[in-house]
Amino acid sequence: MLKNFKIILIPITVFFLFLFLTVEPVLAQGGEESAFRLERINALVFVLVFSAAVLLYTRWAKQGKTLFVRKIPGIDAVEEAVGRATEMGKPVLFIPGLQELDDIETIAAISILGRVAKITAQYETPLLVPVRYPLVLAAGQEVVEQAYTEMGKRDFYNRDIVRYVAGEQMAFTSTVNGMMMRERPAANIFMGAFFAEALLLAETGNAAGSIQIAGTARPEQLPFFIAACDYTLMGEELYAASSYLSKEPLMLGGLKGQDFIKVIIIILILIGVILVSFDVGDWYYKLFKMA
Amino acid sequence: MRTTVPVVIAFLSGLVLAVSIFFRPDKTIIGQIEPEILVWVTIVGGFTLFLGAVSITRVNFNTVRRRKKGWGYSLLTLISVFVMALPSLLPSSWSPLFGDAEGSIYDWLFQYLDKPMMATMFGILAFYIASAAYRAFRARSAEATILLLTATLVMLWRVPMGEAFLRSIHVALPELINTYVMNGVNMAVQRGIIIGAALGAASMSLRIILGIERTYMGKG
Amino acid sequence: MSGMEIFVLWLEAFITLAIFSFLYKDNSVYHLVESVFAGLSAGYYVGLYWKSIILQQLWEPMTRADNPKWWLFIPGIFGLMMFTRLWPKYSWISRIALAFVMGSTAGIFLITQLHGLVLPQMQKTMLSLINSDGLEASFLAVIVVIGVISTLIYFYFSKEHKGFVGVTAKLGIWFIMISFGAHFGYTVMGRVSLLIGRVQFLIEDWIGSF
Amino acid sequence: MNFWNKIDTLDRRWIYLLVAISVIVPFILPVKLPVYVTPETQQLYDAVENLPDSSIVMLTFDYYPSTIAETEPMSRVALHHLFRKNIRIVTVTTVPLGGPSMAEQVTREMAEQYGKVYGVDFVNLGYKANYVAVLKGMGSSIEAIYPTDNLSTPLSELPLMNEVKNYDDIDFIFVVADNGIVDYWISIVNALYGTPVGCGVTAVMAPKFYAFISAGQMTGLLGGMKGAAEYELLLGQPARATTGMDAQSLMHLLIIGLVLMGNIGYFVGRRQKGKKA
Repeated sequence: MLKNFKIILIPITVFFLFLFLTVEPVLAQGGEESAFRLERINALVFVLVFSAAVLLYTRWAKQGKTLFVRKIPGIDAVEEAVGRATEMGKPVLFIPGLQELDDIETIAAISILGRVAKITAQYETPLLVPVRYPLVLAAGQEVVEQAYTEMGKRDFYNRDIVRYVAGEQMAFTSTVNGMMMRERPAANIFMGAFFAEALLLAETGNAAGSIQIAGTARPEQLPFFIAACDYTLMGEELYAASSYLSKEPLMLGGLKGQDFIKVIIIILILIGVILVSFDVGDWYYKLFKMA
Repeated sequence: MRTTVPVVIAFLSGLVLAVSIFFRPDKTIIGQIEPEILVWVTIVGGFTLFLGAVSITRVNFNTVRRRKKGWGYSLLTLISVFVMALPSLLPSSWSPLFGDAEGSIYDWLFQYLDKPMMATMFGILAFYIASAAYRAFRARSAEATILLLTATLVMLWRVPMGEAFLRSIHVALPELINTYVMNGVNMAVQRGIIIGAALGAASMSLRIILGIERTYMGKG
Repeated sequence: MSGMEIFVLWLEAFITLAIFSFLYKDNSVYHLVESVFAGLSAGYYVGLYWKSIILQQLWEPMTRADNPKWWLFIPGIFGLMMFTRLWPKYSWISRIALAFVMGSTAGIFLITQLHGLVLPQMQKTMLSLINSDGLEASFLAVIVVIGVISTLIYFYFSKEHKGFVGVTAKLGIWFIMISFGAHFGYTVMGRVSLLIGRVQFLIEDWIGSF
Repeated sequence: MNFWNKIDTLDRRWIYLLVAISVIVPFILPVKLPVYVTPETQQLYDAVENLPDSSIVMLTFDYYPSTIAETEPMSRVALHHLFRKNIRIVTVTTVPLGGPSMAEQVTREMAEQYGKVYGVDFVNLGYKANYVAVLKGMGSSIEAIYPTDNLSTPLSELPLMNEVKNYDDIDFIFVVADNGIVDYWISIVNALYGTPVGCGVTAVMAPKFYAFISAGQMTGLLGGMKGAAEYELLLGQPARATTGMDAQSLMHLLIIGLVLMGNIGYFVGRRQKGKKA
């Protein structure tokens, strides 16, 4: 682990050198406005505090401090669902959302896929991962192959586990719907960014009699997942899932850091409400201005 | 080597982009980097179009070659991919059927096959929304009851007879639903979920930049 | 109507009915349309990416006569690295390109989520409870503040939902259910009008043409 | 197994059948469910009704083909009302895909019915990119933004456009939109130039704009197919929205009915289980 920190230090140095070189000529020009966006200093402070909190908790975790995280029912259900699929001898279907890899929700989904693939590898349960974008295909193949190799089940890996199905949203949906009715997966896991197809997929899966677990950060699709799935991870829980499933203390650090910031946010909002209510909060209100 | 290089690349690209937002684009090179890198990401994604085509071809070709169940359908998919893709890659100066302008094969297939398919898939949503409501809106628990009552109330409000009915209970009832349910509770909850999810996304991002989370590059 | 128009009309009607038939049960006509749909849309994206990305964003800016963006060869190389995936032995090279995409995404989201979402959403929640606009506005402000905070507490992972946290989280889930119910009921209308559009096509345009 | 037990475990295909029936029947046998006019629709209707003869109204086609089930009926009611009152119309669109051709097609079709002449009674300006600049620019000079109309005729050759230089010559703006452009019609055009703006928007967007109505920034609002149907009622010319509205209402009532039946089935089922145990 120490080795890794050295790796990180080198680029930081390079980066700051680079930064210096680009800022310097601009400062020399002299100008009415500085090169740095001073008006965004609030965001910078916020990002730094946030990062510090996450890193601090991660460090404590590494030092062996036990970090408590409550049970999250939807995530616990993932393992159960794979177990049921194994008993029934039927596949598990995993859909990492319908966005490209340049959406953080998709990255969260890919990371959860890595954990799920380990479980299916362990039980030797067939896994099906249809994807809509080729970059997601590449990342998905990478994590699944890795998971199977790590569990010593390379023989069960085949690169068509993760397959590109169709580029267009509704073409993807119609193909996956057909897949659900024909292959009858025992469990469907939907994680990531979903749009109008959320209900189309979940309702078909329900008709096919599969156990369904969904997770998305998009509030507008959550009602439909809740109506048609057995378990739904809402918003933040999607991002928590990969840490939680990994069961590594290091990963839980991030979760604890988030919680710490959440408490701070609640306190800041309450202070704001009180100040604004008594009409003395103008300066405070402006501190949170997005520029 | 196989893990270190990707970790360093992820760290560098992440850090540069995170920092660039704090610099003015017209004054610094670093400030201009953000839009440039976004184009780069798109370009990398653009190259993968062949990987997608290879994947879909391989899966379907194997089905056809081994005469697996339903191989006819796979053959159809294969043909469709090429009928659509190939003419669009050829320059339109060769024939008006090539390229992607109006009158090309690409455009015709999109207009008359793809579009109605999409529209019909959207049409299926109305059926599913009814069956999902029927099945899920049961008063099994306090939470489920709240869900079903609000959904019913809002559905009533959205059609003429329902709205008239609500107005007959109290003239201001539709206004109240709009103010307190839609703009009050609904907005507050969306906001709470957005803040929470944003924290989750930010912490995920931080883990990737720092190489703590690297499932995708050979380390679980 | 010309022969072509009639053909197109019947084709669209066939597609519409074939897809709706899935509602009864999965069948070979649906499977046929679905297979064509999947193939066409994959082909469509090949054409789209080729033109809008490879040609327009890479090739043309890089090779144009005045002020060429020569540095675009860097993402070009990253893009080519993706092809090593076709040879398992070298596929690790593609991880470099993947790491670039993931790192960039992470860098952008780290800041934009905190700066663009959390800060303004916090700010907009700082509402005056003692409102000059009257009691109604105050009441609305109370609902919003309680709603946001109880939702946030529902997502607090560090404590079991017991005691004070438990009560607030319970309130949070009630608020969440009201919101989801409202959203569900509200969306029905838009979805139904999409179906009405299809039915209008079938009845007025297609059957109407007989 | 009695009736309520069956209801509790109903095959979903029966539900699909009911949905299909409730959407198809109104087209064959119009049920003509009562439509009630909401104050917002009435306000828009009155605003147009009270315009003096031969005023000039700007009508926008700010929507994509995907939402025409909701938005096109609004354009049609607006055109009916305006042409009927001998009001002259200038149409614009901020949507590139389909916007200009839809405006052209619908406007000409309606003009034929009322015997109106292009260039004298109505003009279609078409699409220009960068909507903020377009909306602002038309405040000083429409001709600077649109040197020609949609079919490339110079504005100077169109008699109507000789009377219209900027928003000052326009008495009312009737916006039909399916996207965020509405905010700009209010925050730029109404706020800076004071021309009254009335809107027709999709059902999903509508509630957001009640705040504009109560603040007096927006003069009347049509929400979705329902709004269009109410306007058709006021005009006394029931058309597609009224038929569509029957289907909408039936669907909502069907879902509410299904939820009710489902719950009765569920409780009856639970009670019987309780008795057996």
